[in-house]
Amino acid sequence: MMRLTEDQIAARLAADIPDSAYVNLGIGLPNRVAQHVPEGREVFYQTENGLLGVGPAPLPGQEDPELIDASKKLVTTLPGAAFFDQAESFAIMRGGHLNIAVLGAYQVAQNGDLANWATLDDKHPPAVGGAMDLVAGVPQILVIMRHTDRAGEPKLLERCTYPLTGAGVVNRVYTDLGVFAVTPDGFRVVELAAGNSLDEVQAETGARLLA
Amino acid sequence: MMRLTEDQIAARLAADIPDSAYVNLGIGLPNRVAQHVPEGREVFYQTENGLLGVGPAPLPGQEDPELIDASKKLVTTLPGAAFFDQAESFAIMRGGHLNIAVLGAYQVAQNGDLANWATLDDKHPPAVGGAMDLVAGVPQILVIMRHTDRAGEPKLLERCTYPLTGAGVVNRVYTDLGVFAVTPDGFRVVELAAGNSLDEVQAETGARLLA
Amino acid sequence: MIDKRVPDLSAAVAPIHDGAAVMIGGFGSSGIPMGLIHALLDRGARGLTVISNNAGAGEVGISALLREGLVSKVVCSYPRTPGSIWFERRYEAGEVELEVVPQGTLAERIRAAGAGLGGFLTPTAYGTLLAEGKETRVIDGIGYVLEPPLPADFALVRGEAGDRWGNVRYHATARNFNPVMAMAARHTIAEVRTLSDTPLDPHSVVTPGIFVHAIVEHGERP
Amino acid sequence: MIDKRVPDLSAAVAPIHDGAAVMIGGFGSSGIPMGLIHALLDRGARGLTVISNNAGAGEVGISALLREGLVSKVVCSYPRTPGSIWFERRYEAGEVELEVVPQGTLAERIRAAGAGLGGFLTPTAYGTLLAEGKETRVIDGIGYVLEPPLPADFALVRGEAGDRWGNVRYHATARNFNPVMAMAARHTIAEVRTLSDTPLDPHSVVTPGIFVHAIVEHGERP
Repeated sequence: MMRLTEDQIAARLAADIPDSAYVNLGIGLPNRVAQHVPEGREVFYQTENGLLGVGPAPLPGQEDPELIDASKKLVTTLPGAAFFDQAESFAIMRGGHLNIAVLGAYQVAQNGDLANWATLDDKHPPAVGGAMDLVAGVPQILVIMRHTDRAGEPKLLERCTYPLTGAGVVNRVYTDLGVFAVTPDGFRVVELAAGNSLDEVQAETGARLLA
Repeated sequence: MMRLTEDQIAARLAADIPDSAYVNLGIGLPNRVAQHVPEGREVFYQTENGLLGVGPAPLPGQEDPELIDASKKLVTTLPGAAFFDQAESFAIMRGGHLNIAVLGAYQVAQNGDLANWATLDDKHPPAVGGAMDLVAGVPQILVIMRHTDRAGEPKLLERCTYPLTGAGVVNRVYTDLGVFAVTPDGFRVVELAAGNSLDEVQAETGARLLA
Repeated sequence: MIDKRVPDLSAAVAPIHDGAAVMIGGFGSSGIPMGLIHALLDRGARGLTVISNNAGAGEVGISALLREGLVSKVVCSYPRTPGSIWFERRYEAGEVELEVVPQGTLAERIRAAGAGLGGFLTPTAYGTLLAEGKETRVIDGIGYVLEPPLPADFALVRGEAGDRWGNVRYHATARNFNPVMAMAARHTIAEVRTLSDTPLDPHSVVTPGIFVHAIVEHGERP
Repeated sequence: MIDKRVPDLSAAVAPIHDGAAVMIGGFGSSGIPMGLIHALLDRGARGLTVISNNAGAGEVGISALLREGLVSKVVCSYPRTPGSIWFERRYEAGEVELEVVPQGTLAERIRAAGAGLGGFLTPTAYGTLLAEGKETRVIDGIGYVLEPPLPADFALVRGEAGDRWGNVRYHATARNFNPVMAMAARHTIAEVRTLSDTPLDPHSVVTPGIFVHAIVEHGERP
């Protein structure tokens, strides 16, 4: 199988973020999308801890320990940025003001259900953060993830087995094997990573892929 | 009958406002209380249009047209003042953060019911403003008003006949004839304006006064 | 590029259609987007629902919209400001509908719409005429009224300074209803005293640009 | 005279009693009232309910309170920050109770307590495990969960600058939960980097002093 690297998946997703969009990027791989948005587009990233207009990492010597993103990484502000408190930050998310949220996932179901906050593992405490607020309020939910988990099990499924973050919320899934849209009929293949056939990708998917 | 002037009633009420209190003053006569607070007390007035720390009227030439109180009068700020928006202003009122609200009234009943926003006059549109929020959230509601209306009818009553602003909310009433506390048994006389007997004041009151 | 600037007041109000629900910021004479209101007056959209704290005064602003017969409904807390002559005239003639909402409930309903909430329980107005017909409940001995969110098609707000990203800060008590209204409309139009080419200090921003869809400079204070 | 200043951190936390519900501001490493938390650690109040976004990390702050066994319950949105070693240890041993609340619902429940509201309807968590056992309703096709206010006995917040009236302003993303928590506690204690003899600019104030009951200077940043 030909598999995209994480940066290639991020770059593929970034290509779909239009100029002037307001975007929330989840922790981890979603966060890497910002580095790949094509030149010439002004995209405004929100971080739920209270900043709209997140800029790149600071230059050495210019770090501000109180200027961080949701991953707790040091960031900067873009021109036109604004700070606000937590209640207002989630008003922005829940109130439908953002255009796009990019999230990681444990599982995505063909009806758009998303599971990305809790496994059935009793040993670890559940941790939800802002994911449920994002899926409740942001009109475009894009998922970025590996096509299968570490054990090789499919993450695109007919039905999620982990607890849901939100029901019927995902619009598109970007993986190392392609781009998949959630439609009323199920997962539709938008494109496959070069070099793979539909049958090969179908074999690693837990739901029927529509061409 | 000996009747206090409006400024005398305001001064009497002002004497009961302790140092360091946070106070909201209603439009009209209540607003005049600020001019009578004894020297040496630092009292912080909130105006519901978005300021805590309302100062006196500006000196000529120092007016700021965008610095007004709820009466729409030009004001100043005291040292330590803060501006905020309308939602936060009412969070302060409704959330129990103020100590005292001073309101005018059409009628007060012996169970603490307050009527100060609408009459039964169909010709005029009802106008409620922030009165219902204040009585819902401020622990001490002090009413300042004339003891009787323009027609000489009593305003302290067994039961309000006008629509209520709030049920069982008034703590004390300050009038031109005295100070009256609302108790579980009804209106208790705290003091009478000098020169009047209880019987004389009772005659102008629509509920039984307790000595 | 994110650029919310529009060339003038009339371009700013051009999207406002007949029958629109329009929030208008301001309290008393401060923080009123007077330039936008008068541009709307010139445009002449009809059958408007106006959501504002007051119902205007004199011959300007909301009062002028009422005078010209453009307003079919007013949602406000206090329509009896001295000088509300045109509201009173239209109201007495039965030409305008009125919904009176307690001021804090008005602010909170507007905020709820902006924040994506489905409603809230408030103690305000419990046991009064303004709670009649509404769902109520008692929790720990305190009575509450369930109030729905109040959204709008448009919001007209007035700030002290703004930038091309739509960020707005306010002066003194001119802030009032403007920040919550900016959150709650499908299309928010901000009039600012100075519209700057350089961005506002991100600490000073009260209305983040994400809430603002068009911004225009109007130097005159109301 | 209004003067909320207290002489030092230990005087500031002296009122915090065993069994208290304590809100603690901060997100990640920014805006955490580390001076107050460590003073509370020294004081040693037990059986605390800690309300915060995270459950601490490393050997400092909330994590140290957990290590010393002072915390019986944590209400938070994300207890799995890397390095939450003491929370994980206490949780696995069944020594601490956990209530997980979606982050926006946490902020809004805290705000509702501060604003005197009896609860609100939010679409967040509708149809999920976190809505189980809660009242829900569908309005215009959208499902909502009824969430109650979340008050506390104490709030510990961290600001950039403050004055004797208790006014606080914040730096950058250190604002986070601090302003809503300041509203929601019976007794709010603010730690600020600089406590000034002169009042803050009233436009710059984010937490008005009315929400703050004690304020103390602690120059070190966490």
